[in-house]
Amino acid sequence: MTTDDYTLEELMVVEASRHVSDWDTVMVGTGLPMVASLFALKNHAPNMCYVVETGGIAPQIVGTPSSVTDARVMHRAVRHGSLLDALGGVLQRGLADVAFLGGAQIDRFANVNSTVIGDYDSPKVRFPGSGGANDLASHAKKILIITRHEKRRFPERCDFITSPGYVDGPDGRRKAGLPSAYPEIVVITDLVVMAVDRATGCLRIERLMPGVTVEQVRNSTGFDLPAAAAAGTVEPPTEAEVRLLREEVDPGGEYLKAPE
Amino acid sequence: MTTDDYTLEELMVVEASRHVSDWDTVMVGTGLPMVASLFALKNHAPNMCYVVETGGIAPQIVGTPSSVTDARVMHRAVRHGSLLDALGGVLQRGLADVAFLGGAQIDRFANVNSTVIGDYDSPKVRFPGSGGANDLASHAKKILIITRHEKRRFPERCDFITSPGYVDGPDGRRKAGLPSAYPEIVVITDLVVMAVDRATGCLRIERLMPGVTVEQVRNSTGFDLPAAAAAGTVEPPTEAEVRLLREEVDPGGEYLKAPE
Amino acid sequence: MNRKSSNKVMSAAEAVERFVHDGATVGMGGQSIGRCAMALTHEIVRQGIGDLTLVGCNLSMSMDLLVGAGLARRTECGTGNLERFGTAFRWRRAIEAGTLEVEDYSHLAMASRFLAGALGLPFMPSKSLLGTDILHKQMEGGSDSFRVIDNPWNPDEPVVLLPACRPDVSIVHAQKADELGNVVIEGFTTQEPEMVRASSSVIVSCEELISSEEIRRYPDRTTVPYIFVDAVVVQPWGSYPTSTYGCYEHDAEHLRRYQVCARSGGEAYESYLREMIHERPDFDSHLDGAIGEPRRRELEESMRRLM
Amino acid sequence: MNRKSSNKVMSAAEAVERFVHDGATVGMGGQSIGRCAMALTHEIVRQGIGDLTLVGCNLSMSMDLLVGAGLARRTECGTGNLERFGTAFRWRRAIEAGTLEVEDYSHLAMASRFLAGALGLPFMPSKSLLGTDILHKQMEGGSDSFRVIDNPWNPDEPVVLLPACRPDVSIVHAQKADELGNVVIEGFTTQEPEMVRASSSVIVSCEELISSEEIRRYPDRTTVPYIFVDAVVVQPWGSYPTSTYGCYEHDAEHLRRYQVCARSGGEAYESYLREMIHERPDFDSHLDGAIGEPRRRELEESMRRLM
Repeated sequence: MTTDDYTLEELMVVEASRHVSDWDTVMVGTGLPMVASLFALKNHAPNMCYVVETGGIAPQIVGTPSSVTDARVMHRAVRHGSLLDALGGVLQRGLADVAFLGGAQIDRFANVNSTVIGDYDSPKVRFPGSGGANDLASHAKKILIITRHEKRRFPERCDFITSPGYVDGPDGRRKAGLPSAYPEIVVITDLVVMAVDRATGCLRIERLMPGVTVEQVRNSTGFDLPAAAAAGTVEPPTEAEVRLLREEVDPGGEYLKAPE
Repeated sequence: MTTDDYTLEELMVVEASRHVSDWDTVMVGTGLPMVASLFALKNHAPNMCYVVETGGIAPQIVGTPSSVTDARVMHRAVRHGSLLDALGGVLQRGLADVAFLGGAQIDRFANVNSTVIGDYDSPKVRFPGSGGANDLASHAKKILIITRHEKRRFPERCDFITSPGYVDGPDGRRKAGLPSAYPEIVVITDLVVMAVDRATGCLRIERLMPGVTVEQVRNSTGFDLPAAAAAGTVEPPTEAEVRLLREEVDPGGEYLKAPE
Repeated sequence: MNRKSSNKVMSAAEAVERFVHDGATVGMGGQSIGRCAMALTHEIVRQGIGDLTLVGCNLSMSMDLLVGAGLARRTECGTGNLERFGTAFRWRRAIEAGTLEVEDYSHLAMASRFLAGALGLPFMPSKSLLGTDILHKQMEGGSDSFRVIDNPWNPDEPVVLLPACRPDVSIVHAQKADELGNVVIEGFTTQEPEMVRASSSVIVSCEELISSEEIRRYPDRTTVPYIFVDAVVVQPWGSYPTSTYGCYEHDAEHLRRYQVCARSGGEAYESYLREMIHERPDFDSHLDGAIGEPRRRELEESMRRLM
Repeated sequence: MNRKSSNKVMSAAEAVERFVHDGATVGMGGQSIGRCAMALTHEIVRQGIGDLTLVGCNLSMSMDLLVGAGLARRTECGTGNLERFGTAFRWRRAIEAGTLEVEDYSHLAMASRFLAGALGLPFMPSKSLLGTDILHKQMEGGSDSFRVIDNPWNPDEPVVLLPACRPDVSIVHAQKADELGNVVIEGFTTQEPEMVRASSSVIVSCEELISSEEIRRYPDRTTVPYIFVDAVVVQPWGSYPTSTYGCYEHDAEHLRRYQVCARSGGEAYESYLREMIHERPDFDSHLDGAIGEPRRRELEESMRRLM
């Protein structure tokens, strides 16, 4: 299998799924995170438990949901509940193993901005805001972020911290009072897989996407980005994995474009 | 109709029911309070809404329940819920118009003891404790207490304040931080109907049971008990009321003994 | 308040006129593209009730309409968007133009504020928001809505306190209700169980009026008992173009059409308001204009396949 | 913890051995004479697991048995009684004799503590307990479990803070569960929804094992999803002599018999423990001794008439 046989987006999704283990309780919205977790469920984590912000527990998701209120994310759940049940009773309660996040900016401490570009009180661009993202980042044991790698998305400091990464250093979360004080935070982009180094509280390169150099990544990043000593290359998906992804996880190609 | 045609207990129950109005939301346990509120429902408050501590809303109570967990207090409720729903979501939320209370001691400020006689740390007699009583006394707009009149039950100060009356004076509840700062509190005994005087925060005689004198009441009370200027006599029940009580409210005589 | 009534069924026009007032804080039911109280929102727009503070977790198309119609002064929420259908554009533009006050929260933080209101508590603790600008920039900016205290049992641990949110009125669309005001919400319930209980008045529109007999037969299914509800508006398709779980799917075509108008603003948006709301005497008339019978059957069928 | 298992069905003996340990804080399901986890309680007595802290809102016969058997060190609750059947006498005597630590709360205060635990919060505010000796005498007596602060948004208003209650294990009896551990409680639910979610481990006994297919068909009816549950014990009549809503009424005769023994204490009580628990290998054997088939049919019939 050559790199032509899968898209970068597919690789990102498969790589993300590798951070989800069997029996994990996973809080997920829609979009690529849902594709990645659905892939994990069908590939190697059959007992994974979805928890949807709107309250559904362990649904058997069908089709390609376009919202957390979509009946597709509630299908055959073991329980329907409320937002408080999911975000309070599962997430803040400390039972979420993995949460997926998105955002407009991610800084060196893996803090995330999904609120505003420019000044908060007179914004240049206003985004939708936290939603459940702040809660996910505050309470999950592992936080996964899938995003495109552009320099403006990786500034030294977010214009506005919507969701906490390591705040301002290795002990930043504990000092801020966050119950999940030292979570694993992994950022998967089209160039690289980064994770927070517990010793510094900062992101560093863990693995490069095939064919990408450390230089390339650094040129596209707005902060100093160290590399782990053993930084290797992201393993490409197997043929079977690509087939599973295309034929069973996103058969309509709603989220993942097939390679041209 | 003469006084021989109804028992004192029946009179107490009918008098208590007079403090329940149509459309009131009433928090009630079992025993005489339930008889009184059932009588109100059938006599003059057809739209009264029962809320049972265990979560039942507006049940159509059947038979003579022996517990708040009895299926008889849940019969045809519009909703089953939890203790938190009832005591938090209705009562502490401020929606209970009337609550019935019992207790071993009631003092001049209408504070109630249902915890202990003697010292709390080395008790002479230990009682079951607050249950929901403290919550009812803290949050209801009107508090009704039905009890036998014995001197030891009406001390100057309760050995232990389980449920707040006016605490220590006219402004005692507000100063303590209680949301229901100036509730109506009415105590109905076999001798007298007392209520808290808002000017003093203390109980005073409102109406005497037929044939009872102020002197008799005072001799059976452990604290100075003033009388309202217009203190009259409790209205006896009508023949129809007694019939309703005996034939429809407590037909088995489970709670109310028929006159000998 | 209309809680002492054994028949709370009334028209949307009457319910909104009686219970939604200029300057009110309005709790918004539904989320994203699901079960938003669209019929009730249209009626507020039609009656031009303004100066509103809109509160909820995710505020979506119903909020965006009120902002776009110039009726909102302020929002307090976790997000303003329609998920895959995009940002709430009138809201976004109003914030960027500085014509709308906003206070930002997370979804859990807003749900916690409603929980405090529902339980009669002055505030609720939270372990969200810590270490963020949601907390710090808003506090520095003068917001009085956040406090950070030390956990009294673990003195070095900061805890956020959030004040109760108690809407003057909440508007909610549900699958079923009876004439007393007992409400059955099926599927997801968002922040509604807490928000409704925290509100001074509550208007519920429903797909179907059921008997109180049915309510009493299945008391475990009642989401909100009648003692919290003031008005029941029977309005099939009352959340259109958002979905109602079990009844019909969202209408992606109409949502996209709205988003195009909301994104452009100006005359495109004004004509949407005019054609869809102001020129329509009621929501049924709006539906007749916006969606034909064949499409309704399609959206119903599409939902049925997901059950 | 046994949450990563697709079949959690096991015997009461195995469940109690695995999840209840000496010194544990045990959350007690049920209330008064309804749905107390009697089968699981018997098993704790049989295994002699001691030094327990028992927590709940109303603690009833199940608590009284553990106190009477000398297995409890402390209780934290709102009441210790069986309502019309009287005080929990072994509990009362132990307090009067000074052999049991107690911390008193109101029912709402305990429910609030479980809510804090269920939501991952360190404490919960409360407007109960103010102006009382539950608060003041216990604080003067050295209890660290109460704080009174000023409402930050209304400085002259005192508010109580109560620390979260997080049982090491909760024991609960329910009508239905599946083998994954999804639980359906019908009728009243006491403090159980919050208490169970706050607990590190949870053992559920049930009248009936249902399929996960049925759970997924009616997701609105699931009280507790499986992610909070460690063990499922299938035990019909598992709350006897207390009732299970929809299944059977409480057995007034047996409750009175227990109360007579509990009131006298001494040999009368010891022989109750011996005959009803220690000499019985399991709860089915206890049932066979305590209640015959005709009486069971009577109590079932009596419940059926109330549905």
